[in-house]
Amino acid sequence: MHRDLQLRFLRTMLRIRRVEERCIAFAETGEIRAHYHLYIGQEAAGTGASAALAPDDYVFTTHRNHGHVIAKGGDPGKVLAEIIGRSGGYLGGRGGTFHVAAPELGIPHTSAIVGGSLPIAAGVAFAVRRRKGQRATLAFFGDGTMEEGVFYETLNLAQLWRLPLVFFMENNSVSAAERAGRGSPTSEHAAKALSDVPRAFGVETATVDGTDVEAVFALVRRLLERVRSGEGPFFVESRTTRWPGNYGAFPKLVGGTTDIAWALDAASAPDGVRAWTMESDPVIAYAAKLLWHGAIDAAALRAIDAEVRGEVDRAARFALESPLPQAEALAGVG
Amino acid sequence: MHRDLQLRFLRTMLRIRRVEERCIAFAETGEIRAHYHLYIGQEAAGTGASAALAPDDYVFTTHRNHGHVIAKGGDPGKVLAEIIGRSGGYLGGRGGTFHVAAPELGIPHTSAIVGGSLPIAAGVAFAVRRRKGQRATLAFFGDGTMEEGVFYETLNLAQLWRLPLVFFMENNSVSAAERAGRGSPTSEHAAKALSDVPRAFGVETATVDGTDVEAVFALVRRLLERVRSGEGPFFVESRTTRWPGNYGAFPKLVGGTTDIAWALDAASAPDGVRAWTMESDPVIAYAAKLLWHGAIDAAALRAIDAEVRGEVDRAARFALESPLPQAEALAGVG
Amino acid sequence: MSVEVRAPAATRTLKFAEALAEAVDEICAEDPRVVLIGARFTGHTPSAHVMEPVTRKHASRIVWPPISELAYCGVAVGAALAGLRPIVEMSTATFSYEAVPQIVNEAAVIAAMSGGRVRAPVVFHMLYGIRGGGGPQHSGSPQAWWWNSPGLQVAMPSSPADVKGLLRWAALRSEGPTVFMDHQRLMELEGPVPTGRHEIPFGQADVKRSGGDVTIVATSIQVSRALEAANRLAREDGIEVEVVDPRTLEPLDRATIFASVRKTGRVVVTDESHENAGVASGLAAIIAEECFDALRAPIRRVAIPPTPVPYAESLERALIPDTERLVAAVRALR
Amino acid sequence: MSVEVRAPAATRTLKFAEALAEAVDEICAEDPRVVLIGARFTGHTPSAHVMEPVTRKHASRIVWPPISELAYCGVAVGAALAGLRPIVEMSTATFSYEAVPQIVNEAAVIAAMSGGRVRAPVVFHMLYGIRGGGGPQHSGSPQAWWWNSPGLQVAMPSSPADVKGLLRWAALRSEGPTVFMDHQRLMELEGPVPTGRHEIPFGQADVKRSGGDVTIVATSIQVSRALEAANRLAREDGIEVEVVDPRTLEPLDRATIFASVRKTGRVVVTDESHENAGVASGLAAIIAEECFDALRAPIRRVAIPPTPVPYAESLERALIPDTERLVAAVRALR
Ligand SMILES: Cc1ncc(C[n+]2csc(CCOP(=O)(O)OP(=O)(O)O)c2C)c(N)n1
Ligand SMILES: Cc1ncc(C[n+]2csc(CCOP(=O)(O)OP(=O)(O)O)c2C)c(N)n1
Ligand SMILES: [Mg+2]
Ligand SMILES: [Mg+2]
Repeated sequence: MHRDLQLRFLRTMLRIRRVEERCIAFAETGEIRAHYHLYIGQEAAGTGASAALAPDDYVFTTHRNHGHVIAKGGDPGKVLAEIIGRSGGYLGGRGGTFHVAAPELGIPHTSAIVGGSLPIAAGVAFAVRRRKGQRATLAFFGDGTMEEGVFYETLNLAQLWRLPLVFFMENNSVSAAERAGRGSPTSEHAAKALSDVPRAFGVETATVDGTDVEAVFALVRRLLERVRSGEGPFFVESRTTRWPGNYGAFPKLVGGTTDIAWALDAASAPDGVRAWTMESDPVIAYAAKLLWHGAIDAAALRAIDAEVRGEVDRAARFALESPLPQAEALAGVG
Repeated sequence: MHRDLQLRFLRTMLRIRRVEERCIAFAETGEIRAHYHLYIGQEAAGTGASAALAPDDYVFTTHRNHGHVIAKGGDPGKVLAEIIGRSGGYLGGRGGTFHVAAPELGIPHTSAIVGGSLPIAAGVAFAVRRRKGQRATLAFFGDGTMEEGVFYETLNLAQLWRLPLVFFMENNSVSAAERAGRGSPTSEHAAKALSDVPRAFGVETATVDGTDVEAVFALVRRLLERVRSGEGPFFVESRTTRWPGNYGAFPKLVGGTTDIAWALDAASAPDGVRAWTMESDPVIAYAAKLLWHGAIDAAALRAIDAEVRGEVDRAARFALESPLPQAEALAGVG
Repeated sequence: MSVEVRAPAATRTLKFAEALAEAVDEICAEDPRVVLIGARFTGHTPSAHVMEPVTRKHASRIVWPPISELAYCGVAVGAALAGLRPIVEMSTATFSYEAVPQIVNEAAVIAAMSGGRVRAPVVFHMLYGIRGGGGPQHSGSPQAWWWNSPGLQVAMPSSPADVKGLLRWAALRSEGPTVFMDHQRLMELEGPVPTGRHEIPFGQADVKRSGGDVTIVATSIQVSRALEAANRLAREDGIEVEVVDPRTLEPLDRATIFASVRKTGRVVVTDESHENAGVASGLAAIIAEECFDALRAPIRRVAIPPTPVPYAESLERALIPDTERLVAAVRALR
Repeated sequence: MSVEVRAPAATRTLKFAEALAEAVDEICAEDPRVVLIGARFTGHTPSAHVMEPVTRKHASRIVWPPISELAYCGVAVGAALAGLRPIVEMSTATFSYEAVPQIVNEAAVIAAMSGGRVRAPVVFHMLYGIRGGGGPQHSGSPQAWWWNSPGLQVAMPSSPADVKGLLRWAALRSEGPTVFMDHQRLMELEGPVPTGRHEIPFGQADVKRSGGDVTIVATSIQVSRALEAANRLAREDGIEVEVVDPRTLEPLDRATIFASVRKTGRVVVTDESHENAGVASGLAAIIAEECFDALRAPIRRVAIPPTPVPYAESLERALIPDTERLVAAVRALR
């Protein structure tokens, strides 16, 4: 893999991590008023998949959208401003953390209803196909979405109509040991392996370790070629392991902010996140890999991290300084 | 198979056929005011499955319910009275053709919404299981129901909770040649074989020729034993071939009423239904089989048919003479 | 049944169903972005067949979806986001219940969330009301829910000219999502329809009959019933009724309604949804708030009493807000 | 926030959430037929934890369903048909949109269809309203839809005593299905709760404050806001406001409302659903119809303006029907 791309992956994943950590700070200071969802632990999936997309391809996401928007090129300042409900946000603060979208980046609308985005994504793909366009659509969604009927309705319809759509399911509750497998670890779905289900609909499926950014990128790039040539929808199961801070409705920074030095020695991570950092952290793992392969050295890594932290500091400042939206923002959209 | 049971099967199937034919007459005279659905061609499925049930087992059905209610022991007079909206109907004329139910026979409520009955059936099974009861629940539904998300939600939930429920799917659009197979002949479902889908959820499935009453009976009896012993839900695909009169929203008596003599020579059936009678009519086929095996002779067959016709004549008269429900029937149920 | 409409220069007499079919034909012909998801606009009514030439002519513009209301409504939303102008034909309005999440919680909120940058110009067409023998599950009138859901436009045409003019406007000009509700029993209604590209922008009420004594604000089929009542009241009681048809509930032309109420001081509001928090209640509340000083009698509502709609004709009759009940309501005002 | 309720002999002061939890605890203890499908009655509110001892104690009475609202509501209906008394806890009310077909078109019609022979005593509990940062998809107030759907009872308690008394009655005594709506922001409200098995039969409004000048008919959280407004108006304007709380919309205690209106002649109706065809409109329409002669001023509605609820606090504030708006509405009546 080309080094530029590798560094881009690393930077994007770090950017997501730092933005998400900032959200926890914003929740602590009351800037985020209600519960919210973070992408920590899934950065490689969103980053790898989005890197394979063309700039004008469509992306759909969920309540857990921050990372997807940033991976698609979203400006961290506008993302954070949206998350805290400011007029400088992508939607002027009307959508908030559950709904970050960026129409100008091919993310026209984000639903926070489980399964809500899926048929809309299929509709966009349907429009593209009718016009014989080349734009692909990729829909991120969680394993829980496979408990909702709309998933099956959409899958069936997408397969019947051979829509140019990647169903990118993020199974974020897989243990580290099982991540390379395909079994279903949930107590809420009866399937032994979730990807058996789309296959029963005739949809081709692939399972990927969602903490491996290069693997995700390679898989999605290959599928997108086939999608663009009309081979119909595909289903991807991206398997990640839940970050300990993500249990419960209000994320907690259990081990403090990520210290990039953990890439040199993951065992130095604090108690609450040590095992997860060693086995399941896609950012630390990738930084470690690039170090190991000599793509970067420790100093370069620190420099990149410092750069990203600076960028996200500026983004947070932008968000905080962005004015509250005023009632006029509600006008004329009835 | 015991001859009494065989004659019971024949009688029940004939009873359904004659009631359904009467519906067409009722539609022609305006007694049925809107569109409606007939069970002609599927009599063996409902009859065989219901015969395997205990009297207090639960049955759920759909818009195409007339045959299921009769098979469960429904009185043809009360069924016909309900179909034409009379106070003597099972629901006093409040439900009508889409909703024939018979609480006293274990059919508490019939939904005419595609998939509407399924979770309710699961709920009944859930209650039975919680109370460690022995009553089984069998839910009839059409292949079209597998296009609705609620089917998947219910299937998943039933399998997770190991509910004592038989999903009895009637695929009524299979060609005669394919009836013994398992392929999916619909243009509305992407699965190559519909039963692949429940299997992906870990639910055991079986496919049966739904025009073969003894096969259906044997299969369901076996599954019910397993259901009662807590082995969880099962999925049956019963495959039948559409009766030519059932195309379009308003059934037509394309070949006139069934002449029981066709059992002696199916080729003597009139043009519109000849091929179907020869290859796919469960009633004629079963009469012919009983004749062939010597379980009955032609005279006995004619006598049974005459008896059933008399019974259904009386039922129709009962229905027609039953008074229109009066506004009091609406009171006190808010 | 026939309704007098003040006719512009050139008109022809068409049935409601014919005007509807003509609108669909023209819409498809004029805007290549239009796609039809389902196309049974005329349902199972006696005039159903008038759609046949239209669906043949524009077959390439129609997709026939599986029985997956939730997904295909979402597909329409997505297609609209990507630049198509989809019209979803849902058939019986109660089937739209399956799609409430996509209609109310996606289509309706998109423009507001993005400050109008993202728009979903989609039409959800449905056949509502007591059609005769529909029973409790196929006679639904959900118009009040849509009106209660901000972000949706709601059209309820009452005449052949209006259905054509409003549907053309919704499909070709509207920037937002529209729920378009036709009463099943309007299809046979005849009336003059302007030749040419007749369009009616939303938000323009129409005074269907002038009169100085009493105002009836009536939607959809209630306009025909109100006009019949008006004729009878003029003949039998010498009461001159003004019939005001809002044509769209959202946007609502308050000025025209208020002008009539201020003139007559006596109001009956009528709509074929259920009484409690129904459309008649919504209209009555606005009038009670804004025209209080002009009122000389209580605002009477004529709507469906709060009882699920039964099947038997004798019971249905007790619920329909018919001419008789309108006459009685007007008489009670004096 | 604290509300004065005329207290019977023995009471304790409890938070709304505590009274709710106590009710659930008692209900489970007293009736073995009760089963809970989901049990997060207190949502993500600050008092969420008060349910913990209850869910631990009654763990065997709780099933945690998959994210399948449509199916699990149907399961509850079926379980009720089979003799259980299920309470479904749906969390955020907008999730109930997925289950509209089962709530409105199954649960609600069963008793009417069978003339009351078959009953589905199920409680659908949900947390509605502008909770703060819920954004357009998690701030929904669908109460008007339920009220518009005959066959459903609708409860909207406003105080700790009422939530306990009404929930007990719904769960233990009701014969029909109930939608039970708690406002997310009520959970912290404190008030006296009678000791013992406090129950409030449906259909009994409560005068929460007496006054002779103006009536505010207020539901749920609007009662607190109305009481605050009343105190301010008494202090600042010398206006004595009577606050009438219907407690249940269906059945509705018209007599108590009418008596107050006839006494004061001036009415504000308020509910936190959207204005058009919302609950405030439904109540206003009834009053306009039945109490016209007593009215001395227009009936003012204070509800959510017809705009999807935005995320930013500054925008939310513009929509909440708060004390300020109630005070202004009352002042405008004079
Ligand atoms: C229809 C609906 N039901 C319930 C919820 C509440 N909810 C929000 S996120 C979530 C879990 C989703 O799980 P999954 O799809 O695996 O996504 P993850 O949070 O794991 O990324 C639930 C139940 C919702 N938003 N929409
Ligand atoms: C939710 C819903 N959508 C659409 C319909 C209209 N409808 C009635 S029967 C039917 C076809 C059902 O097909 P299937 O389940 O195979 O049953 P069959 O009629 O073949 O017995 C449809 C679409 C409905 N009743 N409910
Ligand atoms: Mg998940
Ligand atoms: Mg079928």
